[in-house]
Amino acid sequence: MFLACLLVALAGGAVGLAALLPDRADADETLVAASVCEAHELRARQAEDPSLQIQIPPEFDSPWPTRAACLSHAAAMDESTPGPIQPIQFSHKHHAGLYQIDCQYCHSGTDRSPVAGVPSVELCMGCHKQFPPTYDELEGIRTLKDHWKLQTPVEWVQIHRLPEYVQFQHQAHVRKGIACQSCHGKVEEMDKVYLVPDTKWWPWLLPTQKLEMGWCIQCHRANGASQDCVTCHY
Amino acid sequence: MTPPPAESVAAMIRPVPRAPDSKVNRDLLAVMEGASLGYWALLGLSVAFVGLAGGIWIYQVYKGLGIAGYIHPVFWGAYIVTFVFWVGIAHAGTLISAILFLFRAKWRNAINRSAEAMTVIAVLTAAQFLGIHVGRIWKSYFILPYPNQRGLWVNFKSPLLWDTFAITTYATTSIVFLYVGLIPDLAIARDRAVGWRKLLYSVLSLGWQGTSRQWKSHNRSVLHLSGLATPLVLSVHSVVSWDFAVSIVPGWHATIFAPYFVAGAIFSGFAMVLTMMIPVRRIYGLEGYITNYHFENMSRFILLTSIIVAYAYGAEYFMAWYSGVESEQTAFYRRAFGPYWISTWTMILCNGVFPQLLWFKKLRTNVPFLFVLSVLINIGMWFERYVIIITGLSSEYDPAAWGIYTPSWYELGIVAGSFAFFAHLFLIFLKIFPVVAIAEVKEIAIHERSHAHAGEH
Amino acid sequence: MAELDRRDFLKLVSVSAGGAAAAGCSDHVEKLIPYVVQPEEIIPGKAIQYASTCLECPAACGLHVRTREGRPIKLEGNPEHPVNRGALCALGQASIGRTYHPDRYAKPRLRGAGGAYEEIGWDKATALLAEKLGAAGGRVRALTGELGPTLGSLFDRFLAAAGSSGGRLHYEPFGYEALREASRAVFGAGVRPIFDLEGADFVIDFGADSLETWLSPVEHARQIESAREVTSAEGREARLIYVGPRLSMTAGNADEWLPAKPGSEGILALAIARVAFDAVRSAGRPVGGDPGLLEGILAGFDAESVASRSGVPAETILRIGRAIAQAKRPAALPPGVALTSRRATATTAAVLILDAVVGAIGTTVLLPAEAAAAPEPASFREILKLVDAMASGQVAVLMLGGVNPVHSLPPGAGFADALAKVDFVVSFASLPDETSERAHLILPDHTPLESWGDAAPQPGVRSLVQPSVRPLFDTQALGDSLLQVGRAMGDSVAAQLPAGSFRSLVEAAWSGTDFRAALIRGGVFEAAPRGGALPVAASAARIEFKLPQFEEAGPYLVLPVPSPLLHDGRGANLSWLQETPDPVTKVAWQSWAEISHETAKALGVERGDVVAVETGFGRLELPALPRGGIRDEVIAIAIGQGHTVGHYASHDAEGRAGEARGVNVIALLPPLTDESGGRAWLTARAKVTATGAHARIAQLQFTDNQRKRQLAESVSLAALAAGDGAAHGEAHGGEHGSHEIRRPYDPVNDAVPESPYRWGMAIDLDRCTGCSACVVACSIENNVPQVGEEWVLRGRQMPWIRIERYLGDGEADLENGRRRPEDREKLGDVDVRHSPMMCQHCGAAPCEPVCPVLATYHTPEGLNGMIYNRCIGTRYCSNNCPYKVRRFNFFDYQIESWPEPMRLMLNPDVTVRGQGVMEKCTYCVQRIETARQDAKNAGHPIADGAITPACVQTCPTHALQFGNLKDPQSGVNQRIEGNPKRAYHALHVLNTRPGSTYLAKVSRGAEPEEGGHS
Amino acid sequence: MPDVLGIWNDPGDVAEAVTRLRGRGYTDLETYSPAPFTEVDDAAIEKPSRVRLFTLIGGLTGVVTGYAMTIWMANDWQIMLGGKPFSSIPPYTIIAFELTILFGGLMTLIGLLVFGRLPSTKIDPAYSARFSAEEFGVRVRCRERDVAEVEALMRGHHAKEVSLVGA
Repeated sequence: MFLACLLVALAGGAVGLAALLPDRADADETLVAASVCEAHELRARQAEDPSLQIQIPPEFDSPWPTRAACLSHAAAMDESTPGPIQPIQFSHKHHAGLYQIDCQYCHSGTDRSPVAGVPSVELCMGCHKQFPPTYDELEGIRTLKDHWKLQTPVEWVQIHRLPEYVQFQHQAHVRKGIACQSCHGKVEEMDKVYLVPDTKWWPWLLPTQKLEMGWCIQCHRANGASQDCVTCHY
Repeated sequence: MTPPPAESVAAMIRPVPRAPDSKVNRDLLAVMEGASLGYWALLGLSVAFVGLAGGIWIYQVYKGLGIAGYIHPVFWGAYIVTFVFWVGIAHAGTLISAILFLFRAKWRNAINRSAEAMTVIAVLTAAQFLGIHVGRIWKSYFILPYPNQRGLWVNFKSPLLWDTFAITTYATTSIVFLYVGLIPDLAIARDRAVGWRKLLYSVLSLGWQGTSRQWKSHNRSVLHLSGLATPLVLSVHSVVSWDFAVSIVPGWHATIFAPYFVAGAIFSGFAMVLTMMIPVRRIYGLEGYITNYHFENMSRFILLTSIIVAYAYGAEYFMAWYSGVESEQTAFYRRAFGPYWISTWTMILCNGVFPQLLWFKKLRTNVPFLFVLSVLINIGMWFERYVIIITGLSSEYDPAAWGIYTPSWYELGIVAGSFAFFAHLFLIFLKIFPVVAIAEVKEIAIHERSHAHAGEH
Repeated sequence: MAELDRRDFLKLVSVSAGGAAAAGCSDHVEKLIPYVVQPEEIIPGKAIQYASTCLECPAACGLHVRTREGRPIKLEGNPEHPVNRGALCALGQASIGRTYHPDRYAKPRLRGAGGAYEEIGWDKATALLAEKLGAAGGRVRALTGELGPTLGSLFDRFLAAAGSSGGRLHYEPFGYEALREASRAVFGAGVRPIFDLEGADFVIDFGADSLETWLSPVEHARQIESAREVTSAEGREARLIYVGPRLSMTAGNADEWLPAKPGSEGILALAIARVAFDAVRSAGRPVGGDPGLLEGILAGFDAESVASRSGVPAETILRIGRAIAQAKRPAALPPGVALTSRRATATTAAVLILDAVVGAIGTTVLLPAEAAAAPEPASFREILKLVDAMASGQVAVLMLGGVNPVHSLPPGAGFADALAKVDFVVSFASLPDETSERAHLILPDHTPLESWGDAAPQPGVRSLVQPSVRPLFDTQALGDSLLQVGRAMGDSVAAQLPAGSFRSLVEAAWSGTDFRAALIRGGVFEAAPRGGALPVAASAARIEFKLPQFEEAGPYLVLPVPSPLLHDGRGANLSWLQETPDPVTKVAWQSWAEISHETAKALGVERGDVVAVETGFGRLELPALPRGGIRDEVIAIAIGQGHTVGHYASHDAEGRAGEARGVNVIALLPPLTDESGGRAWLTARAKVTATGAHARIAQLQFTDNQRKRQLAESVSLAALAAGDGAAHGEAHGGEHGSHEIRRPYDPVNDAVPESPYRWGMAIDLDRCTGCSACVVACSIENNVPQVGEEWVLRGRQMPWIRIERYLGDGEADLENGRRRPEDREKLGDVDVRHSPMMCQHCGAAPCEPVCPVLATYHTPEGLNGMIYNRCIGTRYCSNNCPYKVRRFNFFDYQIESWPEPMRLMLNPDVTVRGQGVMEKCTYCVQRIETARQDAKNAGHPIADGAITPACVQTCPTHALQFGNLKDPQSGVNQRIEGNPKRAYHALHVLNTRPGSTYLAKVSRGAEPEEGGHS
Repeated sequence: MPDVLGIWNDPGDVAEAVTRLRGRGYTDLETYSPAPFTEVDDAAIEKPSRVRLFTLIGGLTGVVTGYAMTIWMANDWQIMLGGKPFSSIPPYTIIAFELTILFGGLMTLIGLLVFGRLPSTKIDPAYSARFSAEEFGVRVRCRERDVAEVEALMRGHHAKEVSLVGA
C-alpha cells in the first residue's frame, strides 16, 4: 500500500519536474536547467543517457535544495495521490522519514496534553531561516516565509478528526508507548499525509473503520485499556 | 360391475352449470363494492388530518420536542398516553379472535374479522408514538440489538426494550392471524371479482381451493395461532404496564398494574369495536349477521371488565392509604383533588360508573345507547392513561421539583392525527377486505341448514 | 507578561473550534490553525491560570482566570487572596460573561445629529474629546465607580491637568456612607470600620445583608459559617441573630430572627446595649468608653419602652443583652442598604455603641487608620450637588466610567434631565447601559479580563488586575484613553501626565514590590492588623436617636432589597444571574412584590396578581408574591431589574428588545439623604392597589414543604451533644423531630472492587447559605444553556444544581399545596433549610436500568455516567430519578444560549449537548479525567483534593467537599465521619445508595446554654 | 384418466360418500368445501396436520434465542446498571417469551403454506366458484370403467349432480 503511494509520489514528482523542462526538439540540442531542481533532474537523466547534453548555469549548480526535497515537494502538491492538498507542500516523509526528526520535536506537548498540537510558524522558521536562499525556489518554502513575514498563521486541513463528543487523550497513549503510526499511519513515509484506511473485524464479521468507536475499542480490549464510556465521552 | 354403455358416458359429458351464488356471499361482498359520497368525504377528512399531524411531526423533529407541553419534571405526556391508549384498543381483536375461538364461542364469527383488523391498525397506530416521543428519532435505531461497528448492545433490562419486542411481536402475530383468517374469504372474492380486484385477490388468496388438506392445515394453524395469541395478548399490555410499574414513581409503582391494564385494554377494545361496528352494520345493512345478540355479548364483556377496572381504581387508593407511604398518599390525593381532578373524575365516571347501566338488559340491547356509551368509554380510557402518567410524574418525591403539565396544541394535533390514521386505514380496509368472516359465517349457516335437512329425514 | 502582548486572540479562536463547535458538524472540513509564535507557557489543550482581581463590587476578591488557548473560560477564586480565600459569589462567577457579551461596544461611538450612533476610529474619538475638554474651560466633571488606586489617581491627575474644578466623584449606589459618618460621630474617626468576623461567637446583624451584598459578602459568609462550625465546641456556642422586617437570605441562615419594626433597629441596639452594659459592668469588664458617658447615652432605652416601639418583646431584649455580654468575640452589624433610613447615621452609631459596650471594637470591628483605609465613595449629597451643577449648566464635559446613575439614582434626583443639559457626555462603558446610551461619545473600555489595574479593598491587601486575554474588540483601556486624550490636548496637559502606557503606570505603582511574584500570587497580602480600637468619644452623646420619618403616601413601607444575585443591577445583563432563581423567593428573570399574606388578603390579591405600588415619587406595577416571612406593613421589592438596555437585562418574556425587564424599585424612592448626607433608601410609604391584571411568576420551586421526606434534615444541638451511645435516629431534634435521620449506607461498594476510587461528595446544610454561587459556577464550567424567561416559565430551565429551600421538616398533610405553591414561612421562624440538589450518583441508580440504549450507566469508579451521543431521548431516566436532577435539551440551545461571541467562552473539555438529549451533573468528570491524566503523568494515584468540581471550588462557606470515598483519609470521608450524627442520604427510604452524603443543618437555640429549640 | 366430480349441499352426505369411496379404494380424490367441516376433512384425510411440528420448532427456537441473545449481549460488554447482575433472568424472560410467540407464529404460517400446498399457481379444473358459494364437491380420479360405479356411489349418497371433468 505505502510502496504504491511512494511510487506514485516519485512518479508524480518526476512528471512534475519533467513538465518544467524544455522539451527536446532534437538530440544535439543542450538542455539548460532553469532551477536547482531541474539541475538535479537533468543530472539524473544524463546518468541514464550519457549522450544527453546538459548545461547547469552556475546559479543553479547547488546541492540545495536536495533532489529528495525537490521530489517530496512536488509529490506533496500532487493531486493524483490521496489526501487533501495542504496550504504548504510540507512532506512528512522528508522531515520525519529522511531526516529522522522526532514527531514530538514539532508536535510538542503530545505527551503532556490531550491534543497533539501543530507547530507554530516560528518553529518551522527556527530551522528554515538558516537554509540557503536557493531553497526559495520551492513554493512551500516561499509560502512559509510569507506567513512569517506577515505573521499570519497557516491554515492546515485537518485529516485525523474525531467528533467533538469524543475526548481523546494524546498524552495517555503516547506515554503508554503507543506508536503514533498505529493511528496516523506511517506518516514518515508520506509526502502528503492522508487517512490511511484500516479495517478491523468484530467476531460477528462486522467491519469497523479507522477512528470509528469499534476500532478504538478493539485496541482498548486487546491492551486491557479502559472500556468505561466516560473515558472518552463527557 | 359391467362398464356402463359408452353413450351414457358420452351423455354425461356436459359443461358444469354455473351455480347460483349464495346470499351470504352477496350480502357480505356487497360491503366492498362501490363507495358513497359520505365514504369519500370521511376518507378525505381523515387523510387530511393525517397530513396535518405529519406536518406537525416534521416541524417537531426539526425544531425540537420543546413544542410539546412538557415541563420539568413531567417528561412523558400526551404521546405516551396515546400510545398506551392505542395498544389497549388493539387488544379486543386478538381477544375475540383467539380466546373466544379457544372457548368455541361461535358468536364471535360475525365480529372477529373487524376486530382483528382493528387490532392490526391500532398496533400500527400505537407503534408510531414510540418514534414520535423520543428526542432524537434519527438515532432511535440505537434501540435495536443489531450488530454494529461500536460493538455496543442494548439494555434488555429496560422496559422500553420489552416494549419494543412486545409491540413488534404483537404487530407481526396479529397480521399473520388476520391474514390466515382472510385466505378463504379472499378466495371467495377472487371467484367473483373482476379486473384489478381479481388480480389482487388471486395473488392474496394464494390459489386457495378449500380442499380438505387446506382446511385441515388451516384449522390447525388457526388453533395454534389462537393458542399463541392468547398469552401474547395478556403479555403485551402487562409489558406496557410494566413501563410504569417497575419504576419508582409514586402512583406508578404498583403490582396490580398488569391485570389492571389488561382488563382496561379489553374494556376499551370492546368499546372501540362497538364504536366502529354499529355504524358499519347500520350503513351496510348487516343486521342479519351482526345481531343485537352479538352486541349484548360484548356489552357483557364491557360490564365485566368495567367492574375489574373500577376495582383496580379502588385498590390503588386502598393500597396508597394502607401502605402508609406518604409520597403514595400525596400522589393519589393530588390525583383526585389536585390540579388534575377533572381528568380523574372523567375517568372514574366513564369507566367505572356509566358502564354499570349495562346491568339492564334493555340498555344492553339498545344500540344507540351502546354507541354513546362506547364513545364515552373510549374517552374515559384515554383519560385513565393521562391520569396515571401525568399525575404520577407531576408530584414525585422532591416537592421542590413538582410541575404541572398541560399538553400543547401541537401535541393534541398529533394525537388527533392518530385517530385519523386509525380511521382512514379502517375505511380502506372496509373496501378491500371482507369485513365479516364469510367462511366462518357459512360454516354455521350450512350446519344449521343440514340439521334442518336431517330433521326432514 | 510580555508573552501576553504577542498573544494574538483571533488566531487562537479556531484552534479548539473542534471542541466548542456545535454538535453534528463532523463531516465538514475542519481547519487546524496553530500559532504563528507559540507562547512558551501555553500548551494547546492545557488550561493556564492567571491571577487577577474581581472588580464587580468594591470587595475586590482575588481571581484565578482559567484560560484555554488564550481564552478565559472560567473564573475561580484565588485561594491565597485574604478576602475570598478561593471562593467567589454568583456575581463574580458570572462576570466572565462581560468579556464575551453580545452587547459589547466594538469601536468608539459618536452620537450623530439624528441621535443615532456611528462608529468612529480611536484617533478621531481621542481628538474630539481632547477638543471638547480644551474648550470646556475647566467645566469638566467625572463620575466613576471604584477604579482602584492607580487608575483612580491617574483619573484625578488627568482632571487636574484638564483644569477641572470639582474633579471626579466616586459613586457607589451601595455606598454605606452612614458607616463612616457614624464612626466619626461615635469614635471621632472618619473611617469606615472593617468587620472581621473570624471566630465571632455572637453576631447580631441589624439588617446588614452580611451574607448577600453587604461590604464583603464572600468574606463575611466564610467567617460567619466557619465560626459556627459545629465540630468545634466554640462553633456550637456561636450564634447569628438577624434583625429585620423580612426573612431575607441572611435571616434564613440566622439562629434567631427578630422581625423588628423597620427603622427601630437603632433603639433596639441601644436597648440591648443597655442590658449588656449592666452585665459587663457587673462582670467588672471595660465597656469600651467612659462608663458615665455611655450610661448617659443609654439612659433612655430600657427594654420595656423599646419593646413597645420596636415590636421586640422585652424579655428577648434582656436575653440577648445578657448573651452578647457573655460572648467572647461578639459583633453587631449595622443596617445594610434596605434599612438605611433617613436616620441611618444614628442607627449605625447606635449599633457601633453596642459594639463598643460589648468590647467588639478592636476585635471584630476594626477602625483602620485614615491613611490606610480603602477609598470611600462620595456621599449622596455630593452626587446630588453634581446633578445640580449639571442641571444649571456648570458642566460642559461629563466623563462617566463604570457607573449607571440613570438606573441607580432616583428619578427625583433628576439625573437624566441634568445629563441632557451637559454639553458633551463621554462614557467609558464597555457594555451599553441606560447611562452610556445617553452619552455623546463612547470610548469603550476593556473588560477587567482584558485590563491592567489594581485594587486596595482593605488595609494590607493590594490586589492586582492583569489581562488574561487579548482584547476581543477595538476597545482601549480607560487609563490609556485618558493618557492619549491628555497628550492630544497639548504639551501643557501632557506634561502633567505620566509617560508611557497605563500598564507601565501600574508596573511603576507596584515598583516597590516583587512584581513577578505579585503577578503569580495576584497581589501583595500583608498579615498586618487592619485596624485598631478607639473609645467612644464625647461627640457620641450629641447624636439623637429617634425613629425615622417616612414620606407618607400610603400604609405600606417600601423596602428596596439589594438582590443577592443582581446586586444593584450591575448583574442584570448576565444571563446566569437572571436565570438563577432568587435564593429566597426562587423567582427568576422577573420582578415581584413581596407582601405578607395578611396584606394580600387586605388587598384581595393572590400570587401573581399585578399590584400597583404608588409613592409620591413614582408608580410601578408588578406581580404580588405573598409570603409569611415579612411584616404586614412592608412591601419588599428587589433592586436590580427594570433595565431598558441590554441583551439579557431588557428583553421581556417574548424576547422583545428594549422592553424593560421587571421594574426598577428605585423609581419609587425620593432623593433623600440621612442626617449626614448619606443615601437613604428606606424612605417612603406607598399606596398599594390591585390592578386586576395577572402575570405568570417564574417561580422555580413549587413548595417549601418537604413533607417530612428525608431531603433537608436538621439536628438540634442537644441531640448532637447527647452521648455517643445515642442512636442515629435520636439525633433528630426539635419539635419537628417526629421522624428519624437514618444512618447513610456505606456507598463504597458501589464501585467495582478493583477500582481504587469511589467518588463522592459531602454537602453540609449547616454551612450552605443558599447564595447560589455554585449554580452559576456549574453552568459556566459545564456549558449549561440559559434558556430565558419564556422557557423558564414553562419549566425548561437547565441548571445541573438547584438550591432547594425548605422550611422545617414540613407537614405530610395532604391539603397543603393542593392547587398552588404553598408557603410555610412564619414571622420569627428561621428553620430555613437550603439544600443543594444535584445528581447524587447513586450506587443503585433508578435511572440506569431503564435506559434502553445504555446511555446512562454506572462507571467502575461509582459515577453515574451520562453519554450524550448515545442518548436517544426517551426521558425515562428523568421520570425514574427521585431527585429530579436530570435536564432535557428540548431545543437546540447552542445558538440562542451563546450568541456570538459568547461561544468563545464554552469549555472545550465539555461536550456541548445537542437537541433531544438528556444531561445532568457529572461531578465535573472532565476535571476528574484531567486530574487522572496529570496523576498518571506524574506517576502517582490521584491525590485527595486534586479534584474540585466547579461547585465545590466556588462555595464561599466550604459547604461542599468532593473526594474519594474509598480512601478513609480523604477529606470527604473525614468530613462525614467527623459528623456521625448529621450524615444522611437524601430520600434514604428509596435505597438508592447515593454518592453524595448530606450533613444535616444544626438547629441552634437563640442562646448558647439551651439547645434543641428551633 | 377421467375425473368424476360430484356436487352436494350437505356436508354429512359428503363425509359418508368420501368414506365409502375411499373404502372402495378410490383414494385419489379431492374434496372442495366452502367452509371447514371436520367430518368431511377427517373422512378425506385421517392424519392430523403436521403444522403442530412447525409451531413447536418455532417456539423452541424463540425461547432459546431469547435467552441466549440477552445473556450473551449483556456479558459481551459488561456495563453496570443500578447495581443489577449482568445476566438477570427475570427481565430476559420477557424477551424470551415474546420471541417464542413471534417465531412460533411465523413458523405456523410457514406450516400452513407447506402443508396446505400454498401458494399454488394452478387451479384444479374440477374447482369452481360454487364451492366458494355453499356447495360441496368431491373429485375422484378413476379408470374409465369405474366411472359408472363412482357415479352410482355418489348418487347413492345424495349427490345432486355428477359430472366428468377434463376427460
